Amino acid sequence: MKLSRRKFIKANAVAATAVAAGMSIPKAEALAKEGDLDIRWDKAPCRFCGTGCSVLVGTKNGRMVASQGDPDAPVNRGLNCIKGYFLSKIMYGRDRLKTPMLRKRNGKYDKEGEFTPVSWDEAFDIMAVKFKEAIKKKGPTSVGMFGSGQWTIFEGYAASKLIKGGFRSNNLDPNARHCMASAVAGFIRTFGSDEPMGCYDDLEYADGFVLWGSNMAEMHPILWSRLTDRRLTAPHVKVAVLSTFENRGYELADLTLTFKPQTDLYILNFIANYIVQNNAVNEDFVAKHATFKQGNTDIGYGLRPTDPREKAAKNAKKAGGSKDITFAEYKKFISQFTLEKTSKETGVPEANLVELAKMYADPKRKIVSYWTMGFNQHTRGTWANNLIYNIHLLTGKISEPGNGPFSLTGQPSACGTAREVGTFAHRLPADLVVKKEAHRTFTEKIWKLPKGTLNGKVGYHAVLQNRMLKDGKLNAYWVMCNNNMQAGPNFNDEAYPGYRNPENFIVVTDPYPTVTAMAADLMLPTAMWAEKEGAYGNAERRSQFWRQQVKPPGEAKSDLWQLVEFSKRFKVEEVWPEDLIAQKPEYRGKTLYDILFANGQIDKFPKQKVTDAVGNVYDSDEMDHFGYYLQKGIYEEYRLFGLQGPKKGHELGSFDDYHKSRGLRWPVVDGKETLWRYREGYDPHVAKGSGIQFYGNKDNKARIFALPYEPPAEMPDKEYDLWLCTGRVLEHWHTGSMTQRVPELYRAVPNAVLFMNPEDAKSRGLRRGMTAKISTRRGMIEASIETRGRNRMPKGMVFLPFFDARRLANKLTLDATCPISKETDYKKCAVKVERTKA
Amino acid sequence: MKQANNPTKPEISSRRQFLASSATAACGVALFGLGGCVGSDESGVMLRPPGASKEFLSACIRCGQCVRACPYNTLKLVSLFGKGGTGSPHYEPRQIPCEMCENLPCIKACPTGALDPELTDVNKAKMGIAVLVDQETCLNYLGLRCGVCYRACPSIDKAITLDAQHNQRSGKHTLFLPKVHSDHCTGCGKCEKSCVLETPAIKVLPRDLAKGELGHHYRLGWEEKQKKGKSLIPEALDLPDRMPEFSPLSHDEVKP
Amino acid sequence: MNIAGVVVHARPEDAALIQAEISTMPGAEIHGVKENGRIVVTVEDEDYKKTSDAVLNLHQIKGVLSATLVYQHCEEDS
Amino acid sequence: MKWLILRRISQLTILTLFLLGPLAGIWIVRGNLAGSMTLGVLPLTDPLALLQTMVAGHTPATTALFGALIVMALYLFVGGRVFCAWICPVNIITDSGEWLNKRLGFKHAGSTGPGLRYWLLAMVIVLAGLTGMATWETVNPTNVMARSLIFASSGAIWMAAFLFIMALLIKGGWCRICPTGALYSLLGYASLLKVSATNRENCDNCKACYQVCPEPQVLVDPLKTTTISPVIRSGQCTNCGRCIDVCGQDVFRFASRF
Repeated sequence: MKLSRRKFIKANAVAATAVAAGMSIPKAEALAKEGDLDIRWDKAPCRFCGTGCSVLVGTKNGRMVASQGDPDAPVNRGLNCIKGYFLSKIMYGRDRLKTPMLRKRNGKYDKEGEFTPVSWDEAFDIMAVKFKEAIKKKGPTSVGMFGSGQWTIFEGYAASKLIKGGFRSNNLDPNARHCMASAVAGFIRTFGSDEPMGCYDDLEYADGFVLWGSNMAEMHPILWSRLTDRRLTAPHVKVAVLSTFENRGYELADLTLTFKPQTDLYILNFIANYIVQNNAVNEDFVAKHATFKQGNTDIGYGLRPTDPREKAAKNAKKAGGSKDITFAEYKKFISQFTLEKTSKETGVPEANLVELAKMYADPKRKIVSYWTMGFNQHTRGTWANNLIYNIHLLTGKISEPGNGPFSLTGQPSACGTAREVGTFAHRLPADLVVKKEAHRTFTEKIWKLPKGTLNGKVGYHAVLQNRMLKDGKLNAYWVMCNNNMQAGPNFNDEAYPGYRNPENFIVVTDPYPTVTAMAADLMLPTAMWAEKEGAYGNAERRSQFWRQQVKPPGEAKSDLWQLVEFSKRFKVEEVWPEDLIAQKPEYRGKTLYDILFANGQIDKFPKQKVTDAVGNVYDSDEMDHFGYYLQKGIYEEYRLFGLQGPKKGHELGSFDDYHKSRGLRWPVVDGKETLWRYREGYDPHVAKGSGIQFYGNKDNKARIFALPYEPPAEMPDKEYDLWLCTGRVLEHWHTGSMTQRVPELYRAVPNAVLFMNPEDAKSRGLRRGMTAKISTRRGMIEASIETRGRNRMPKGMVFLPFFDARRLANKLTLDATCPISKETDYKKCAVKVERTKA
Repeated sequence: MKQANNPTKPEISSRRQFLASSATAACGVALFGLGGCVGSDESGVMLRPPGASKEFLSACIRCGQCVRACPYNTLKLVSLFGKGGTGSPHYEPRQIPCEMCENLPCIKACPTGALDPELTDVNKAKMGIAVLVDQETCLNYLGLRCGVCYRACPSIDKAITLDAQHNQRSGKHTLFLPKVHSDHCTGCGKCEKSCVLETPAIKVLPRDLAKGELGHHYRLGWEEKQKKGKSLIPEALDLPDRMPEFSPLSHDEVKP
Repeated sequence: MNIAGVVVHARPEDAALIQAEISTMPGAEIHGVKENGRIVVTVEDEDYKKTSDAVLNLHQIKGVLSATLVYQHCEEDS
Repeated sequence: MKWLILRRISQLTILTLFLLGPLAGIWIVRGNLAGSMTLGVLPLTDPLALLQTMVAGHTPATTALFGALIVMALYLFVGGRVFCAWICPVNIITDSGEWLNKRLGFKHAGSTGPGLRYWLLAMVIVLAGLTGMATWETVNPTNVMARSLIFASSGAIWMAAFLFIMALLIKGGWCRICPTGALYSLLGYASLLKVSATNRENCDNCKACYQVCPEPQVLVDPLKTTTISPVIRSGQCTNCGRCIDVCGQDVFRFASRF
């Protein structure tokens, strides 16, 4: 019996309602049963934050109609936050882009033209012309791409290969630069290897949690729910929260420290000093597993070199430099961070500082430190990361259940895609870097590229890309899977002029017409989330795969399809110099597609049916189009980096295993996951009898860094007299391009409001609810004042969420970065708030 | 027409007619008015502007000045056939909640004092009270991390708190259960407005409809003790328990 | 498309009247009635706001003790 | 026609003043005929509405009391039922109903005596006391009409239809029994500005004035009884000036009561 969809759903409604009413309506039940049978359930990781909750998605007649938390997922056990609850609605916003749109006037591309629907052929034609023109005129560094920690692993890998291996430009950077770069730089600098040693299981083992600049309660809701449960069920557990304003985490906290912006550097050093002064150093651990270094100071703020603050900085060009010192020298260095001085500089009462230091110093208390953007988005973000490792190393509280420093990631695949496959401007897959010749050579070998194809110079990072666009040095630019015009700092001065620079051609691939897409010259519609096969890697090194559940709307094609298909437009002679081609004459006349993707490696898995354990069959649009299992080929080639590469400890399981599992934590060796790295017994790479080996560094030791306090790039002054911090709210994801299109979430939090201290408001003649003019040296917006609610601001500080496309918070922010990690500091700049004249 | 043509001498019969019709009409008006009165029994479920007392309808002349004063268009006048007193002001939180203006423009605009001018602190307004009417659909009760109502509350952590409870089902998560505290809830309805369910699980109800009342004979022992700072009765004798020398019950303060 | 399933609970003696009232509501349909006064109703509409209004309206019918939303389905038409 | 046009202008101006705020954002007057605030300084209150709340047990705030006193003072000066003829929007509807009745030429289905309004006024006040609220304000056509118009409520259409049909069927329509008008008419007995049949000796008994007068009973004595003053002292006179407009003999004019 064939039923209309409406009848099906109605039958479902009747059946469910009848059960509730305690009666039987057999006809409807029969119909509903028939209908229920064709809901197909399959797993997928949540599209949002780095927690990596798993959901089950229900599709019927080619549409995602339902979702649920996966009750068997180890991370979330069937639970979701409110964003995850609405996952099945994010793909169905009314304004989905369904066809490429090119700025045209009189039937031809024109930078000042109107967006006009075009075919994929026409879109790629003009793109290819612009990319070739740029490479011909100014060389490979004139093309670039801004990618994403929300890309699938396959997409990140394909992008890395196309830009770095194909176009020979390292100007590829992900939005994770705004998010994780300081954690990356910190891990590399201290341990020689990226990503946390611990995992979420720590949540059930620790006796204490310290949150450094992380509003975990709102930003990692499901992990917060686990942390709270640990706190509730084990009364001895203590939770400390540090922040520059009172956030939702304060409610649970046993100990709170509200400090003046940037002065966390004092607190971190004070704790180390306290540990030393009170003989709480784990001497044996330190002697065996750590060495000491003095980092360069006066390293500037990652601003344009012409900025007086950069000119004044002595070591702006050698920001990451350091020299070896002894433990004694280190002790002497930190002895300046006394309790009195720290309390005075941070504004935190002495008792709170001591209590926090005691938590770390107590040898019986297992401690996990969590941090997110408060640490990473920091002009000394790398330092802050190094300094927290110092504390864990001095006490030996690391790499074991319940002990360790753990950086929480903001994006679903900041780890899996941005970091692990090497989409940063300085990286290659599996922890390799472009600067090291051995790493380039190995990569060229796996990629079957002539020697010297890869560029050894680090490319333009996120903030630099915008500056280079403005300066006309980066001319063909592709933005994928992010909304940087809304998320990037100071975009009125830097990004927008760059996008609209007549010398440049800007392509933006997105499912929705975001602020960024509207500033582009060509918008490409993309398949999102479950409209394609994909894989994400969460913050605990867990890689999770999903199958294509539904078809994308209209002409939308996945980012992967776009990257690979676009490579067909380039003959190798058009992008490579003759001496490279001469090394591999068989490449002559071939396209980048032939060389990069149809290379005998990626195209070796023939077309097959994608099925799950119960035999449901799934679409694979890319396989249909290219004629082979593209994702599998890409993944298996990428996997070679972990299995054969020069950096230890990056082994991944097989493609098919991931599809069967609910995610696996790498390194996956001998069919086993790794929960705690660097510790014997947990990590297969640690030699027997050594206990601990930080094998990312050649000497198997971690580094303890002597790093002082240095002031931020901009501080409140007479005119701009308040600190501005921008950030997120639970209900919306980053720039809101998905969550603002879910009516329920929009209703829940429709507008960004400026959180402000009531006295600050009063002294400016402002009342709660009034619209105020919020301005910095870089721009002005209007938003209404909120003096109560979820965030309580100390005097002198305001907080503004950036999800609201009508109030572009980040045009106010300064494009200062950590000079080592190049990550933007969104948490500190000077602002003034005034009454609007009305 | 007749009267107009001959206005000077109303006839006896028409005078009688006049009296009769007058009485009828008067009764009609009385009924008409009573009808309105009965209709306004529904005022029990209406949410009124801040400062409105139970006797609000005895004082409101329905001039609508509070509606005009409301900067958020929260307040509406009840329409002609609407329940709850035609022309009197009310609000529906699911449509537009009260934004709790610090300067209370609605009260200032009220000419009659139907909105009590003594109310100068909006936090003390008692327009209604939020009630979590459906725990079965509330996402927080299901263990999901929603809490939208809680974060939307202008008096967060006072009017709505989250009671953290162990999630038995998942074994490692927390249920954050929203709880409304009547002494701080003004009934502004931001929670009802923001609830992400199709039909909100939390709703604002008039206080007298929503609030239970404890028996006047009973005191809460723990509160009385806290108030006094010690037990209300002198300490009773308590002897130590006999224990073996190494008690398996003794344990470190910090779990190993 | 939006479809909601609602259990309407009425006093048994009012059930007939209430049924008549429900059947006049646009988009509402009665699928079954139990002698204890429970009525199984579906409400459908294209616009989710209207569905929820209709559910609320069920509450407003005189004699209805409760109207409980049991099933809710919402999607945009393709 | 002069006074009729002036009255229409006055009625529409008042409505426009109220509507300027919500429609054009020019807030000269806030509120409606039950109570309003002009330019933030001048409160006006409907004395009947206020009286009801007082009878119902509410002690009004000074703003409302002042408002009512100002209104009463004003009408003591220009004539109590000037409200009915020059301000109240119901007047336009009643007049249109009457006009259509005349055009169709059918007989009124009924009429009401001029005294009924006082009965109703008493009922309204008693009702407020009995019910403990301003019950009449729930249905009071005068205020409902003005409020629905000013607050753009669909009630305006229903109320207008009701009033129109009433005027079509019953002589004088709502305005002859309106308790609000009744209260103002009490003021009118003492008010300063009056219509006077000053040149009553010129009257040629054409009866045009009776035809147009909404309260023709008030004309009889001053016009015909030469032993008393020609001033129309009855509070039921609305000072509408229609008699002045229609009289070919120039009998009537506005004058002081003295």
